[in-house]
Amino acid sequence: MTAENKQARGWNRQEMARRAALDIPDGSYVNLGIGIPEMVAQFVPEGRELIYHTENGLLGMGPAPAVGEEDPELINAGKKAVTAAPGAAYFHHADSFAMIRGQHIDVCVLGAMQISEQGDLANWSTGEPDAIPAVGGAMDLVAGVKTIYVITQHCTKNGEPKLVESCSYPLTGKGVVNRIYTDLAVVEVTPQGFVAVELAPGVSFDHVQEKTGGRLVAGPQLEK
Amino acid sequence: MTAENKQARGWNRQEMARRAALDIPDGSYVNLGIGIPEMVAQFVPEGRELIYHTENGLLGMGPAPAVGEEDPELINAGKKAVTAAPGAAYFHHADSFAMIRGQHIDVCVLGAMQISEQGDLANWSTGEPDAIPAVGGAMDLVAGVKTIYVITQHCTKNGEPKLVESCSYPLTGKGVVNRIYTDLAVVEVTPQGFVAVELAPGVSFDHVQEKTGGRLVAGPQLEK
Amino acid sequence: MTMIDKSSTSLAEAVADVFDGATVMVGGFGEAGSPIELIHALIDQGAKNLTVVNNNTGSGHVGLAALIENGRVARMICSYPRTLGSKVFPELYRSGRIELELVPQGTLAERIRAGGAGIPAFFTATSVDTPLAAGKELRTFEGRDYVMEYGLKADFALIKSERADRHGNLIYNKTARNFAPIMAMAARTTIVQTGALLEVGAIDPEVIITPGIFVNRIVTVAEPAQESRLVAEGRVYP
Amino acid sequence: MTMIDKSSTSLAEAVADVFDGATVMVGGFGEAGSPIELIHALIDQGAKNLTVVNNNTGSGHVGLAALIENGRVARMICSYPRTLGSKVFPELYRSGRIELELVPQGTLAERIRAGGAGIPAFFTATSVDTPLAAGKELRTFEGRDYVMEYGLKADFALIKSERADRHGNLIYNKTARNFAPIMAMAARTTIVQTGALLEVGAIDPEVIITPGIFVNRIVTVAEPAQESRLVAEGRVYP
Repeated sequence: MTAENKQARGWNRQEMARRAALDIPDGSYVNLGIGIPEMVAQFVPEGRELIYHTENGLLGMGPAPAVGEEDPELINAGKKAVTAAPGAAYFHHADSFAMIRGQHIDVCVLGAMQISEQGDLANWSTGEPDAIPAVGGAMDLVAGVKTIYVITQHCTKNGEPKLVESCSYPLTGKGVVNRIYTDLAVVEVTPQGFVAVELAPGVSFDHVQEKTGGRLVAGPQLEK
Repeated sequence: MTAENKQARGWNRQEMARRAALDIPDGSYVNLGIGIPEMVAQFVPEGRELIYHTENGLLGMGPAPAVGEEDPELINAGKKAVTAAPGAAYFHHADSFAMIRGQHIDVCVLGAMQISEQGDLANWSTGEPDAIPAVGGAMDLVAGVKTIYVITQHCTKNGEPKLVESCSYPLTGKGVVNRIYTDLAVVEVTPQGFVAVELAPGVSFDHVQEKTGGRLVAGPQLEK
Repeated sequence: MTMIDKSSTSLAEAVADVFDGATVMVGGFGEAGSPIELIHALIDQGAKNLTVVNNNTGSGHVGLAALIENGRVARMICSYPRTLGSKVFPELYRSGRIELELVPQGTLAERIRAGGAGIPAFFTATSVDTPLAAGKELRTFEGRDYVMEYGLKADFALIKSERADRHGNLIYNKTARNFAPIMAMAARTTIVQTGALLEVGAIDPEVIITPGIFVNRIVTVAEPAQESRLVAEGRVYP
Repeated sequence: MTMIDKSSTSLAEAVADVFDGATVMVGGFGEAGSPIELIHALIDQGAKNLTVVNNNTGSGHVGLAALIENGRVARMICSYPRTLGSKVFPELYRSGRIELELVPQGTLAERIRAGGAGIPAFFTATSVDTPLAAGKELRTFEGRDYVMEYGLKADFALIKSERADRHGNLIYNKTARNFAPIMAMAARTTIVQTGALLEVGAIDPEVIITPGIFVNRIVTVAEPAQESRLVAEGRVYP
């Protein structure tokens, strides 16, 4: 597949973030994971206001500061410099995870290594014996946040599907993912398994199905 | 017993509070129960500084305000108006009881209905069927504070001993009391039971023993 | 430009959806922090068969005591229902017309905090070897006995704050803070009466005690009544 | 007249009694809130075989990474030992020279808070159905599974604050607050480096984050080093 083909047949990172942003209701409290999920904040539709939570102790996280304005004591969970928006509040780690565990955060957008038909998520470890295990707040987020969105490439760099029948990597949480935004499609995780609810421009359902490890159903939305 | 005799044969309320205050080490964090224990704060020996905790959310409680200066939103656990001393801090109830349960408070001085030879304390309910049960923070305090002092009359108004072999009233905590300051004596609770370590002026050991329900031993301090 | 605005136009609107049988946490320790205007609005609203969580049971015939006296409370979860001036609760309790779940104050606070923090149960040494541990699961950790206690959640919390902003960020006044921050965490819908509603950004992010995520509705009561004064005046609500 | 004065005259004095085999909680999330001068003083002091609790494992060859690199840490309790610029820990871990107890970040925070609050154990849904729940007690509450987790205490906490007073009351700066307030609660001896030591009463009682009861020693470090800058400069401690 050439670079040109690739672009024609799917969403790029910005577009995936923009598409996910469309689905977050006005006024939501949102936690954004590291990587593409962070970009969601740039694409909030006009007329909506979201409040961002970063688990290291800030509600009301604002955009990155201007170059030279970074404060090493004002960072996000990815340890990047951020700002505090008007109405922000600082708190300690136990209070921050009380917000998460106590189901006060409405939406969390995370990256993924694998997602199963049942909504199981694996995004912290390959389970390889020499890997340094590192989990951070991922397990807390999937256990505690009401709605979990995943943004991820549909396949790994090696072309392996990330949407699978069942995860081979160690789980982050079982049955936690609600929706998946990939470069190829928007996929809902339902009791019936993966349901494609939207396709990226130029992408066919058959193509998405081929790239999906588990069973994929075409949602009624695709018939329009 | 006439009032004159009574005064001659024991400490009054102020003196009991003063005597207890003598035993509280400099720099201690102290919680004072309602009643005579509250008076302890008036008798801190010169050169010592204690910091008072009130479980409704204030560390660094100061004395009662001047008449007319009361603030209904600045009260102690007994719901009386107090002040905030320099260095005071306000916090919510869960944080306040984290201080108590987490063994951060050094000394608590409480009232009592009964204390047993084993240091069991009963101070919240007579257990009578028509009594309105009310416990407040007493069970938390005896379970969490390192050193528990009790200030109490040696006997009830009816002349019944309050220091008993075993409590007949429902317990506040088991094996929690370290020292008892009564109108007649200072009594330590030891593995061997009650030990009188000091007698009020004009009070004989035999008299205290007679007024004590449990077994009372004369401490070596009395021989001096 | 601020769009998120949690302010309610009236006390009545703020409590309109409290339903019969709801669990309602009510802030305050004695009169300090008691959201008396919200309680009176709840009396006017009429919801009944409530389970109410508060450290006490009110005093006189106003506020929480009036809610109880008007027969709206089926059950109190409480540490100290026997304060000076509390006559309403003892009468109803003795005549079997109100239930009481007596909880040590620190356990009550921790259960509320746990409810808000997604902790279904925890262990505490408080109440071990006392009648209040009866029927509870006991367990030994490092040689000491503890009882298991459950997190406590509510459908609504009614609390009082000193200042709020439109996002629901709150600060409190002195010991009126008490149970309010943890009740705000533990309730599905947290309703706040505040002395002043400020613009977003007016409160320093370092000093906010309750972040707005825990707050749903705010109504301004610039000059709240002082419960002890109403009691001294012999007031009866309604 | 203030007699209570928790100030230490030097970093060395503040950490002098940290003993071999101690459990030491170290504040900070990445470099934000990392008490780098206290950590360096601990390296100079020489205590070894430590169990260290921190969200990460430091970066470069300064601060926490230097403590690890100098062979003082036998065991890390940590949620994320794999940050950018963290090379020291992975090497030691792969060669079996350091133990790791991996704990989800929120569970780590709650375990520390529980340790400080006298809660020996609690239940959380975090990590259920994952390898990190292996060997842990599972229990169902209202139809959902939870694991039991234990409170975590320490012999010492090393934390950084923005301002302190002589009673030990602390305020923090922005997201440098992170684990410090709960670690101060959970440690037998809490040692603070602060940007400025103020007189008692200088901090508004409403805005104090850590009341002095949780603090034992304070040492002033007016201009703390910035870890990322030291790392960028290639510094190696000592």
